Amino acid sequence: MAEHAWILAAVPAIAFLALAALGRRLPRQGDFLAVLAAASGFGLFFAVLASFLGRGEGAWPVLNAIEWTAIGDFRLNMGIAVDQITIVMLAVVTTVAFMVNVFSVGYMKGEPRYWWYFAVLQLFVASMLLLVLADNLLLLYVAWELVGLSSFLLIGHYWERRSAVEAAKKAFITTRVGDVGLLIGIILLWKATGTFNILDIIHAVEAGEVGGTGLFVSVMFIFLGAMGKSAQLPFHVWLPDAMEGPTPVSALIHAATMVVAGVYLVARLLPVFEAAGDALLVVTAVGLITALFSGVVAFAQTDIKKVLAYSTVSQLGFMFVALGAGVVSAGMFHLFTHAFFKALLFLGAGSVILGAHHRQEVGQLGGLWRRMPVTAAAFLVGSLALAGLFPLAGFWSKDEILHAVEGHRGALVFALISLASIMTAFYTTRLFILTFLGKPRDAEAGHARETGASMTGPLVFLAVLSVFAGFVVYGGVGEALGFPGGFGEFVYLHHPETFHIDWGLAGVSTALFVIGVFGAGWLYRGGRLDRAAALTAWQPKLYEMTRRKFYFDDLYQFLIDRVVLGFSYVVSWFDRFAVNDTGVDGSATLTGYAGFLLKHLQTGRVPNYALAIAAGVAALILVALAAGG
Amino acid sequence: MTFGEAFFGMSWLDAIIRIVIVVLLMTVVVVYLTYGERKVIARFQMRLGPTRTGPAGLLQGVADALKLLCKEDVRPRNADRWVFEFAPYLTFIPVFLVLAALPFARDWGVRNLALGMFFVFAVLGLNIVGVLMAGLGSGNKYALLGGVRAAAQMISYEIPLVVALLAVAMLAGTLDLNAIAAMQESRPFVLVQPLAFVIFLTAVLSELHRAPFDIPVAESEIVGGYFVEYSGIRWSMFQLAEYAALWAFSIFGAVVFLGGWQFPFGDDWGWWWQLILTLVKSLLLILLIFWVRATLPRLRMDQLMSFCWKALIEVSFALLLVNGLFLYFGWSEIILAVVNWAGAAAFLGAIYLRAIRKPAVENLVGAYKHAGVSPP
Amino acid sequence: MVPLENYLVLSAILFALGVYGVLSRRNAVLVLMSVELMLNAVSLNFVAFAAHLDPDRATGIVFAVFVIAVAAAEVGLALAIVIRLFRNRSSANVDEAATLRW
Amino acid sequence: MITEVLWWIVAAGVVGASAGVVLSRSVVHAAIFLILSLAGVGAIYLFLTVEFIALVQFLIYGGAVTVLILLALMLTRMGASGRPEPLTGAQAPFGALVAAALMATLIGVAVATAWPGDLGGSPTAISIERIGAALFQNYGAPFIIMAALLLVAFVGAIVIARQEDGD
Repeated sequence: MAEHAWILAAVPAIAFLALAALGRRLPRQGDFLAVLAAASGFGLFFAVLASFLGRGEGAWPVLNAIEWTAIGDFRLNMGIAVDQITIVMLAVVTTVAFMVNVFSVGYMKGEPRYWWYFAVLQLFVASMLLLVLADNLLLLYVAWELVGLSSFLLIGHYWERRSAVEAAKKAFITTRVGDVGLLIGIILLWKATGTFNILDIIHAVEAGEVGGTGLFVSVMFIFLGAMGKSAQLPFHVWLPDAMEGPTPVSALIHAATMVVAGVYLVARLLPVFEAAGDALLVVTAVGLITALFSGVVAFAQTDIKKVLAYSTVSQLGFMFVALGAGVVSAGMFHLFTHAFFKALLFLGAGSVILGAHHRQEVGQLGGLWRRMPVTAAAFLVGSLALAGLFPLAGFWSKDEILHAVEGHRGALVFALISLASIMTAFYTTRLFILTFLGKPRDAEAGHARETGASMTGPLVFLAVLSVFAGFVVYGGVGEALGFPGGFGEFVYLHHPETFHIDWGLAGVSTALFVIGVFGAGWLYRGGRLDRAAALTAWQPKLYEMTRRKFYFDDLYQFLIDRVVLGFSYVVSWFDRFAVNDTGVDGSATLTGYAGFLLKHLQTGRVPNYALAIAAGVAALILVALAAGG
Repeated sequence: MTFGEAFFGMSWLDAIIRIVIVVLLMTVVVVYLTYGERKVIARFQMRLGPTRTGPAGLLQGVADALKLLCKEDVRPRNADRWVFEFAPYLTFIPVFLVLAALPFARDWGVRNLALGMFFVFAVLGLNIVGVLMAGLGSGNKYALLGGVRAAAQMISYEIPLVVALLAVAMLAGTLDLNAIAAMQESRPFVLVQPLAFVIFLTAVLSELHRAPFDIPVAESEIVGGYFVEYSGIRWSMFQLAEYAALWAFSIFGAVVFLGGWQFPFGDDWGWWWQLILTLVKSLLLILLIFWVRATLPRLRMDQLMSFCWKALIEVSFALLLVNGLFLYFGWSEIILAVVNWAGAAAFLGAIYLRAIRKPAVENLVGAYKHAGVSPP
Repeated sequence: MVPLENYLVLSAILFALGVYGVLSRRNAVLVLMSVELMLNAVSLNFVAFAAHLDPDRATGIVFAVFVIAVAAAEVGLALAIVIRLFRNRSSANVDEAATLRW
Repeated sequence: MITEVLWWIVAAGVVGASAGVVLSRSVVHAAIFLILSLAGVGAIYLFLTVEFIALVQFLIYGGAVTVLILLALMLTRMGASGRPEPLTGAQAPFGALVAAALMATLIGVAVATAWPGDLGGSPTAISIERIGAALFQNYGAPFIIMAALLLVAFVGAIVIARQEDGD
C-alpha cells in the first residue's frame, strides 16, 4: 500500500471533480461526498502507515515512479517517495482534513456556494497530499502552486465581500514572490545536479558534487519559497488577512497544513541546507525574528482569529528555529502537535463565532464559559497545549525545540526563544480569558448557544489528540503503536535519538509557562480590561505600534503606492510617449503616408505586376552574376 | 527495342516497307469495314444492305471511296483556313502512330516498343486535337458544339480506359505489347480480368464516338457534329481515321485481352496463322461494337458524363486496387478471376437493373406528373 | 552528339518567349499558354541535366514528372478561374480584371 | 550526323511554334502552335533518350492540357462586343525588353558555365525501372503529396467553375 500512497491524493481529486461537476445538483449539495472522501483518506492513511511500518526501516523510503517524459537524454520521472517525514505529514493532513470536513458540514450550513466550498476543499487536500508525496521538486512545485490556488479560492470564498477579495489577492501575490524564488531555486538545483529528484539531489549534495556559494544561493531561493508559504517575516502579512476565509479553512490551511509546507520543504531538504554554508543560520534567524515579532503583535490583536493567526506565524517561527538548529525531529514534532491544537483552536474559534452570532472581536465577547461549555473546555485544552502545560502535546514539542536550541545554537538564541515562549503563554491566556471568562460585553455574545454535534465532535476529538499526541515522543509509546521507537527515533536526520526527559529543561519550560499565564492572568484578571487600558494609556505609541503590526502593511502600502507606482508611472510615460507615440504610431503614420504616395503604383492589372516581377528577377540574376563573378 | 533506337536506327528501309504494308492493309480493312457495318446493321434491322455494286455489293465501299475522292472540297467563308484544312490530317496521324506500335504477329509490327501500351495511350490522347481543330476551325456552331462534346467525352473516358488497362498491365508486369500477348499462351486475360474488359470496351465505344456514345456526331441533334462542314476528300479522311481507329483499338484489345496471336492455338503454326488469329479476334471485337450500335439507344450528354465520373472511374480504380492487393499478397489467380467475374457480373447487372427500372413518378413535375410518364 | 549547351540555349529561348507571352498577352488563356511554355522550358532543363549529368539518380526526370503534374493541376484550376472570370465579366482579358486596386 | 540534323530541325520547329504561340493574332492558332511546341519538346526528350518523359509529355500535355485549353477557348470565345479584340497589351515592348534581357542572361550562363561532370556530350539512357524506383522510393513522399495536390486542385476547379443558381 505504501508504494501506492498516491491513492491518498487521488481520492480527494476524484471527489473534487465529482463535486465541481455535479455538486450543485446532488442532494445536500454533495457534502457527504466530501466527508466520505476525507474519511476514506483518513482510513487509507492507516493502511499506508501499516504497510510502511511493515516494511521495516531498511526499506525506507518507499519509492514508486514512472517515466513521465524524455527529452533527448534527459529523462523526467514523476512519482512518490514515502519516508518518515512524509508519514508525519500524511498523518497531519488526513486527520485535520477529516476533522475540518466534518466540522464544515455544520459550520457552512446555509452558506453560499456550499458545494463549491467542499469541492475546493477536496482540491486543496489532494494538492497538499501530492505536495507531501512528491518525489521530485517539479511535481512538488506543481502541487505547491495548486495548494496556493486552493488557498486563494478559499480565502476569497465570500467574494461578495471586498475585504475577502483583497485578502485572497494579497495571499496569492505575497506567496507568489516566494514561489518565484522557489522556482529559481529548483532550476538552480537542477542545473547543478541534473535532476529534479529530491533524493538524488540530496545524494549529490552529500557526495559533494555541488556546494559553495552556488548551492547557498539556490538553497536561499528555495528558502524564499518556504518563507512565503510559511508566512515568515517579511512575507507574514498575508496570513492574518487570510482569516477572511471561512474559519474551518483557516484551521485546515492556514494553521495545520499549507503553511507548514515551508517547514516540510526545509525539513525534506535539510541535508542540502546543512551542506550550504550558513543557510541554517539564516533559517534560525528568520524563525526567531518571526517568532518574537508575531508574539508581540499577537498581544494587541483584538480579533480572535487574528490572534490565532499571529500565534500560528509565531509557532511556524519556532519550527524554523528548530530546523535551523539542524534537528529535524524537533521541528517535525512541533509541526505534528501544533497541527492538532492549532486546528482545535481555530475550530473552537469557529464554533465561538458561530455560537456568538458572528462576533469575533474579543472586545465584544466574554463570559462564554457557561453558554458554550464544550467549546470552552476544548478551547482551554488547546490553549494550554499551545502555552505548553505539562504534559499536554505542546509541552513536549516545545521542550524538544528548547532542547535542540540549547544543544546547537547557544544561550542567546535559547534566551530569545524562551522569551517567545513566554509570549505564547501570555497571548494564549489573554485570548482565553477575554473570550470565555468574565461577563459578556455584547448582547449577541450574551445570547450565544453551544453549537451542534458535527462541530463539537471534531473539537473533542482534536482535544483528545492535543492532550495525548505529545506522548509519542516516548520510545515505549511509539513501540506500542508499531513504530520503531519514539518520535525522535522515527524522524531523524542522521541518527535516531532516544528521548530522555530533561527535568531541568522541563522546569525552565514550566517556569516560562507560568510566567506567561500569570502575567496575562494578572493583567486581565476575571476578564476585566481596566489594567490593560491603563497599560495602553501609559505607552500609547508603543501600543499603537503593536496594534498596527509594526506598520508592516503600511510600509508595503507605501512601497507599492510610491515606489512601485511612481516607477511604473515613469515607465508608462516612456511607453506612451517614446514607444507608442514616436515608435509605434510614428512608424504607422510614416507607413500610412508612404502608402498613400505609393498606392498609385498599384494598377490592379496583373500584367503590370508580372512585368515588375520579371524585371526584378532579371535584375537579381544580373546582380548575382556580377557579385558572384 | 526502345523508341529512341527505333527512331535513330539505320533500318529505315525496313520500317518504310512495314509501314507501307500496314497502310495498305489498313485501307483495305477500312473500306470493307464500312461495307461490313452496313451489312451487319441491315441484318439486325431485317434489311439486306448494299447488294448492287459487285457480287453481294462487295464493291460498294470502293465505289463510295471513288465518289468521295471526286467530290468538290468545299471550305466555308468564315472558316479558319489552316485550322480547317489541317484538322483531318491531325485526326489521322495518331491512329497511324498507334498502328505502328501494334504487334500483328509474334514480334511483327512496324516497331515493337518496350513501352508499347503507354505509347498507345499517349498517342491516342492526341487524337482529340484534330477533332477540336475541326470544331473550332469550321466557323459553325454545330461543329463547335460537336467539338466541345467530343473533347469533354474523350478526356473523361480516357481515364477509365487507361486505368483498366493499367490493371491488366500490373498483372502482366510489363508494358510491352508483344510480351503481354506472349504471356497469354494458356489463357487470355479476358478470362482473368473480365471487368477490365468490360470497362475497356465501354471506354473504347466512347473514345470512338460509337453508339450509344455517339453524341458528338449525332445527326439528329447537331447534324453530324464537328465534321458537318467537311466534304469530299477531307470528309473521307475523317471517315478513314474513324474506321482505322476502330480497327486499331480492336487489335489493341485483341492483343491485350484476347491473347492476340497467341491464344487459343499458340504461335507454332507460323506467322500467317498468327496474323489470321489477330485479324479474326479484332473483327470479332468490331462485330461486338456493331452489335452494340444496333441494340442500344443514344445516351444524353449528362448521362454520359455521370456514367463515366460516377461509375466507370470508381469501378476501374477499385479494380486497380484489387489487382494490387492480389499481387501484393500473392494470392492465386483463380481467386482473382472469380472475384473479377463476380465484379463484372455485378457491374453489368447494376447497369441492367438501372436501365429497366420504372421511372420515379413521384419526382416528376408538371404535365409529366399527371400523365405518369417520364420525360423523353 | 548534341551537347548539353544546345538544350540549355533552346530552353532559354523557350523560357524567354514564354516570359514575353505572359507579359504582353491580354487574353487569360493565352497568358496560361505562355506559362506552359515557361514550365516546358524548365522541365526541358531538368531532363537535359538528368540525362547528361546525373543519369544514375534520375532526379531531374522525377522533377520533370512533378512539373508536368503540377502544370496539369495549375491548368485545371486556372481555366476554371478563367471560365468564372468570363462568366462574371463577359471577357477573358486579364487587364480588365482590375478591381483589386486601391 | 543525321541525329544532329534532325535535332536542329526539331529545335527550329519548337522555337518557331513557340514564337507562334506568343505572336499569333488568333487564339486558336496560338493554341495549335502550343500543341506543336509541346510535341516538339516531347521529340527533344526523345533525343535525350528518355522515352518515358516524352510519352508523358504527349499524354498529359498533348492529350489533356491542350484539350483543356481548347475547351476553355471554346467556352470563352465571344467577348461582350462580339468583335475581335487586340490580343497584345500595351506593355508588350517592355515585356519584350525584359524577356530579351532574361534570354541573354540565361544563354550567357548556359554557355559560359563549365558544367560539372558532363558525360562527354552524349546523353545516357535512363530506364523506366530507374525512373520508377526514383519516383516511388526516393521521392515517394513528394509523389503522394503531388497526388493530394492534384486532387485538391481538381476539386477546387470544380467548385470554382461550377454553375451556381443565378449564373
